[in-house]
Amino acid sequence: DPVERAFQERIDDGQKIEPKEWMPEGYRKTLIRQISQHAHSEIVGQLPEGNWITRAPTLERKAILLAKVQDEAGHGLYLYCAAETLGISRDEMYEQLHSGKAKYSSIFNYPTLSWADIGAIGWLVDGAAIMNQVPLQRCSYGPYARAMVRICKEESFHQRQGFDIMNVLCKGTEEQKAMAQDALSRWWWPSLMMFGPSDNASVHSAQSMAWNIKQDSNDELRQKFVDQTVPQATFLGLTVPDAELKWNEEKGGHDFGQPDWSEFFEIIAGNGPCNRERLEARQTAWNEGAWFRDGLTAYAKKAAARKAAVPVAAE
Amino acid sequence: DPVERAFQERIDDGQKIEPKEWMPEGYRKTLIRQISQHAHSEIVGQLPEGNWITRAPTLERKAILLAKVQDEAGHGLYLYCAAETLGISRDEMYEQLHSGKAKYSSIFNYPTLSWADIGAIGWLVDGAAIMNQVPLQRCSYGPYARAMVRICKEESFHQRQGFDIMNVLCKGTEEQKAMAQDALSRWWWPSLMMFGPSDNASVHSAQSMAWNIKQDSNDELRQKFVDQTVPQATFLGLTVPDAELKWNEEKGGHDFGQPDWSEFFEIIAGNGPCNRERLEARQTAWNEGAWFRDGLTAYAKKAAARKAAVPVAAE
Amino acid sequence: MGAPIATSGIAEFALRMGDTCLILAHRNSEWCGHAPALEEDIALANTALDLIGQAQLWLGLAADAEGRGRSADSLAYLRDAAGYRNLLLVEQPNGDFGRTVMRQFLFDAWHYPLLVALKTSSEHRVAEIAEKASKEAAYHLERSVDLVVRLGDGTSESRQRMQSALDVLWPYTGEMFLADSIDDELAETGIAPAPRGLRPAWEATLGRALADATLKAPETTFAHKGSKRGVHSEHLGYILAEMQFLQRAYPGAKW
Amino acid sequence: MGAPIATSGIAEFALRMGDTCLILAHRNSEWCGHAPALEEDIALANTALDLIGQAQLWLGLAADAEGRGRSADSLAYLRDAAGYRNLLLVEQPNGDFGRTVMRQFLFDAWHYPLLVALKTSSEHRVAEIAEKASKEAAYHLERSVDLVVRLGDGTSESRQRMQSALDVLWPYTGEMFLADSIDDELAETGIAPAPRGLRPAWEATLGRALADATLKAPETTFAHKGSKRGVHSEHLGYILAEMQFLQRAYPGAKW
Repeated sequence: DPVERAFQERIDDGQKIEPKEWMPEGYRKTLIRQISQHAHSEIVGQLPEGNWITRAPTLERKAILLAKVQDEAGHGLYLYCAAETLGISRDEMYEQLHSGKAKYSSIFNYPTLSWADIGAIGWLVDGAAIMNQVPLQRCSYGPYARAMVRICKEESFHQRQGFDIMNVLCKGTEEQKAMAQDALSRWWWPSLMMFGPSDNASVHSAQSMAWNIKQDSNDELRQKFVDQTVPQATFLGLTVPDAELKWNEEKGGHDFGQPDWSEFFEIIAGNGPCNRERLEARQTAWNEGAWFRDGLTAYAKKAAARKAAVPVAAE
Repeated sequence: DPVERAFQERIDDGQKIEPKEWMPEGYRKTLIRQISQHAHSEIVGQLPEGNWITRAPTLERKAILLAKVQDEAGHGLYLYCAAETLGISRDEMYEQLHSGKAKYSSIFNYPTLSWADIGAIGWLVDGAAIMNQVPLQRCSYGPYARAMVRICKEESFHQRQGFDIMNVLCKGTEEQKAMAQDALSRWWWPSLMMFGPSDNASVHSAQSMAWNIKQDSNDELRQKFVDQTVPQATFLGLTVPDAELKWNEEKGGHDFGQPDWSEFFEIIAGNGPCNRERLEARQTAWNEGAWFRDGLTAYAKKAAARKAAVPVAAE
Repeated sequence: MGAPIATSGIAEFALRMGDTCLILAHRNSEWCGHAPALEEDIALANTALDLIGQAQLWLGLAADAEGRGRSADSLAYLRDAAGYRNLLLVEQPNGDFGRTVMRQFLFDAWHYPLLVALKTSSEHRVAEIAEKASKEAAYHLERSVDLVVRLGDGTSESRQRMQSALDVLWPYTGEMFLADSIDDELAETGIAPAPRGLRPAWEATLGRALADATLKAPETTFAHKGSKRGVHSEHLGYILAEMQFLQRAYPGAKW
Repeated sequence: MGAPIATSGIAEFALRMGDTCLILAHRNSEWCGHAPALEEDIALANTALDLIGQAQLWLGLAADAEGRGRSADSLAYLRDAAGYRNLLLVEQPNGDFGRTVMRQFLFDAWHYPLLVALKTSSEHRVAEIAEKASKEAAYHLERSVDLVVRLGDGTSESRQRMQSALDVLWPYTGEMFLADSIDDELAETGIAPAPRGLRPAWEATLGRALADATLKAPETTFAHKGSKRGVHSEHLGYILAEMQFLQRAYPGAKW
């Protein structure tokens, strides 16, 4: 197919694809799935962190956390808009989320159990997210690439804030340090899972790479994450909960153990610590907010009708 | 009317009136109003104290408070049963409570704001209640009198527990003592109001006294309460918030100021600190429990039908 | 810190302002991730953020003015309910989103003209805070008027919910215009306007907005009161138990 | 106090039992004054009282066994969530009354046979507590079976609510039958039965009751876990913030 070939050549040439342009159906569908899943993750991701806003330990930390969660809602908004340029509405995407058809990042099915978890999420989860997202700033679909530029800037800010929380805890009382270690112990493996299973196991990777909507293999990114994070843990004086972890001089990176992938697949299947609660929270927010959205819509119609009626009345 | 005269003579003679016996309509109605109002007070009274069960400061205090609130529910049950002997159903009484037609003691429209309030309620509110209720153990209506015997025994136990809470607080830290003083300051006047306005202002008193369902005047009981309570406050080292309070050697009792009766009538009219919340709590409990009660009723019918069907099937 | 502070009433005034901002921010932040539309999640978080920022400024002033070595954080995290001075209105539960919107509106319609008046306070730190906060409050008010109008004049359900919110919250508004001796002193020294003086502007805002919203203000004049003496509703204790947990459970720790 | 205690596992076992009783009592007591019928208010308070009493005994034993000078109260009031060892099941929110009844039933059906087995514990203080508690638990189980049957086989709405409660709570039941090394040690020394050994009795009780109730146990075998390591759901932190407020806010005070 020459059209398809031309499309691929533009991508190989590093050009951006824009909303009104022709694109293969598979490209469109894959992007919709990927972007909406990312948007849903931002939205659901508000919940575990939002869980500590009312309990943040200082006014300053409370403001920072609130601003962070607000940023996440903002990221959700950009991403839904980016996905909408591909011909799907936000309401359709919500419907897919609420029915369980669409996924969101499994990491948000873990609970936040102490204030240190807020630090660990910023440090590890945002850290892993950035590693996934930085290359996407150069991806082939224009609106997605541009959304990513904005998001990555904020995410790296969040990651520093998370690390700062951990750093203060690790310099604090024995109890605080234990809290930080406990958080690292619980969030380490789920963070490694964020890059997905080894690419051998992943079906869509090759095509997505050809389309330049995925640039690095899951394993490469995971290696990069481990290599970046381990020295930070050392700096904090914390222990990464992986007995197999050690520096491999030859490869210039760490050797490390594999996460429990059965846990990963269980969570994807709905059996995570908080799957039900996260989904219920979003469904409840949506369903109980129906009257609110309907009210605004009804007002907008009335207002439009009134506006339209004015000249008639004046005639 | 000779029947009515004979009825009055039996009362004057100190005899008890029992459910199946003839009684004047006014007697019946007054008793229904009085007993159901008392029952409602027990039920609504669970709320201000229930507010501190989950926050009670020790396991022992938690158990004691829980037992107390349970006793109140039990009192409500006896009293509803006593009222039912007069020909009104419990559901009718609930309906009157939920619609706002029936009243409950205004004291429960004040909030419980600290742990000391739990002490103050036991000490002052139960103290005042006992003063009202002790004579009712000898009232003319049998089921009411017998319910009162049981209730008074438990109430005086509750009052001692309340005083004990206050006593421990007053021997505690400065903050605890301030908490106790604050509670006394807030609950003193509402407690005095529990006896109702001066009898001059009360319409039903004379008839109720003749029927022996009220024995002492509101002012007599209030005097008795003040005389009993002031030395207890002195013992605790607390200050009764009444500038006019002083011992009157001549009358052998205290002179004291009048509560703000406009506040009393405001609360009766629905404008108290917690009127809306108390009533909403009861309405919500009732409405959201409809499915539960319906379920039990449906099961009972099925079970009865199954029982009835068994011999038929066996024939 | 630094500059001298005129009267002892300032500490109390700053507490009242700071606590009110803090508790309303707390209530708004409870919605985080649960609002009926993504735009509302963002807007509510924004309002909460502004209010926390204002709370930090007011409580910082209160701490300096009382001069007992406390900080904005220790005031926020280490006082029990009886020490709190926030308006009863802002501690009321969120209810449905309509009640939250209505609470914010009733507050903003008071808060904005108060801050405008405070810009000319004789106490410069009060004036400075008001200068910054009034810009934020102007935006909050604009937004809450807009929502009240649109939801009031929306569907019959949205109107009924907004009317019910107004009815329930109304008795908590009277307190905003009541003065005690501290208010009198603050008015005399030109530090803050007399509370009753704010009523005409509040009523004018309500009059316009409620008319556009097809809502009707209740006729009752009953007003809950007590917050200026630390007598709150039963809700505040639960807010503080949650908010203060870490500071209480790990005394002296740095975060 | 008094008699010597055999192994270190006892402190941990007593904590698990005590915390589970305490947190379930807390959840039940949240209903106080809000139950759908007066008789239920009384019965729930009664169950909560029994459970608080048992919590006092178990936590008292835990305090003695660990020998660190703590008391039942300091264990209850001064540990953060990660130190708590209650089953995840009992910290789940009350939901509607049906969910509360179902939670109690799923717990009682495990609790009662456990206590019966503990009556012959090799550790006499464990046996003593079990002797007393098992009588109470027998009554709790009788009552919760009765309610589950009547509500399950009641109206279509009550059945649907009970089935939904069962579905939601089911994944929290598996944890009751999982053992860690402490459980193994306790079983070996005859202090407590192996957790998996309790499953047949539990399943038999459920089989009968659910059949009578016309309810169906879910088929999933997924089990939430973590409480034995102090890894809870997000709910426990809120429970403790409320429960512990006074002890945290007024350290060292007597009540």
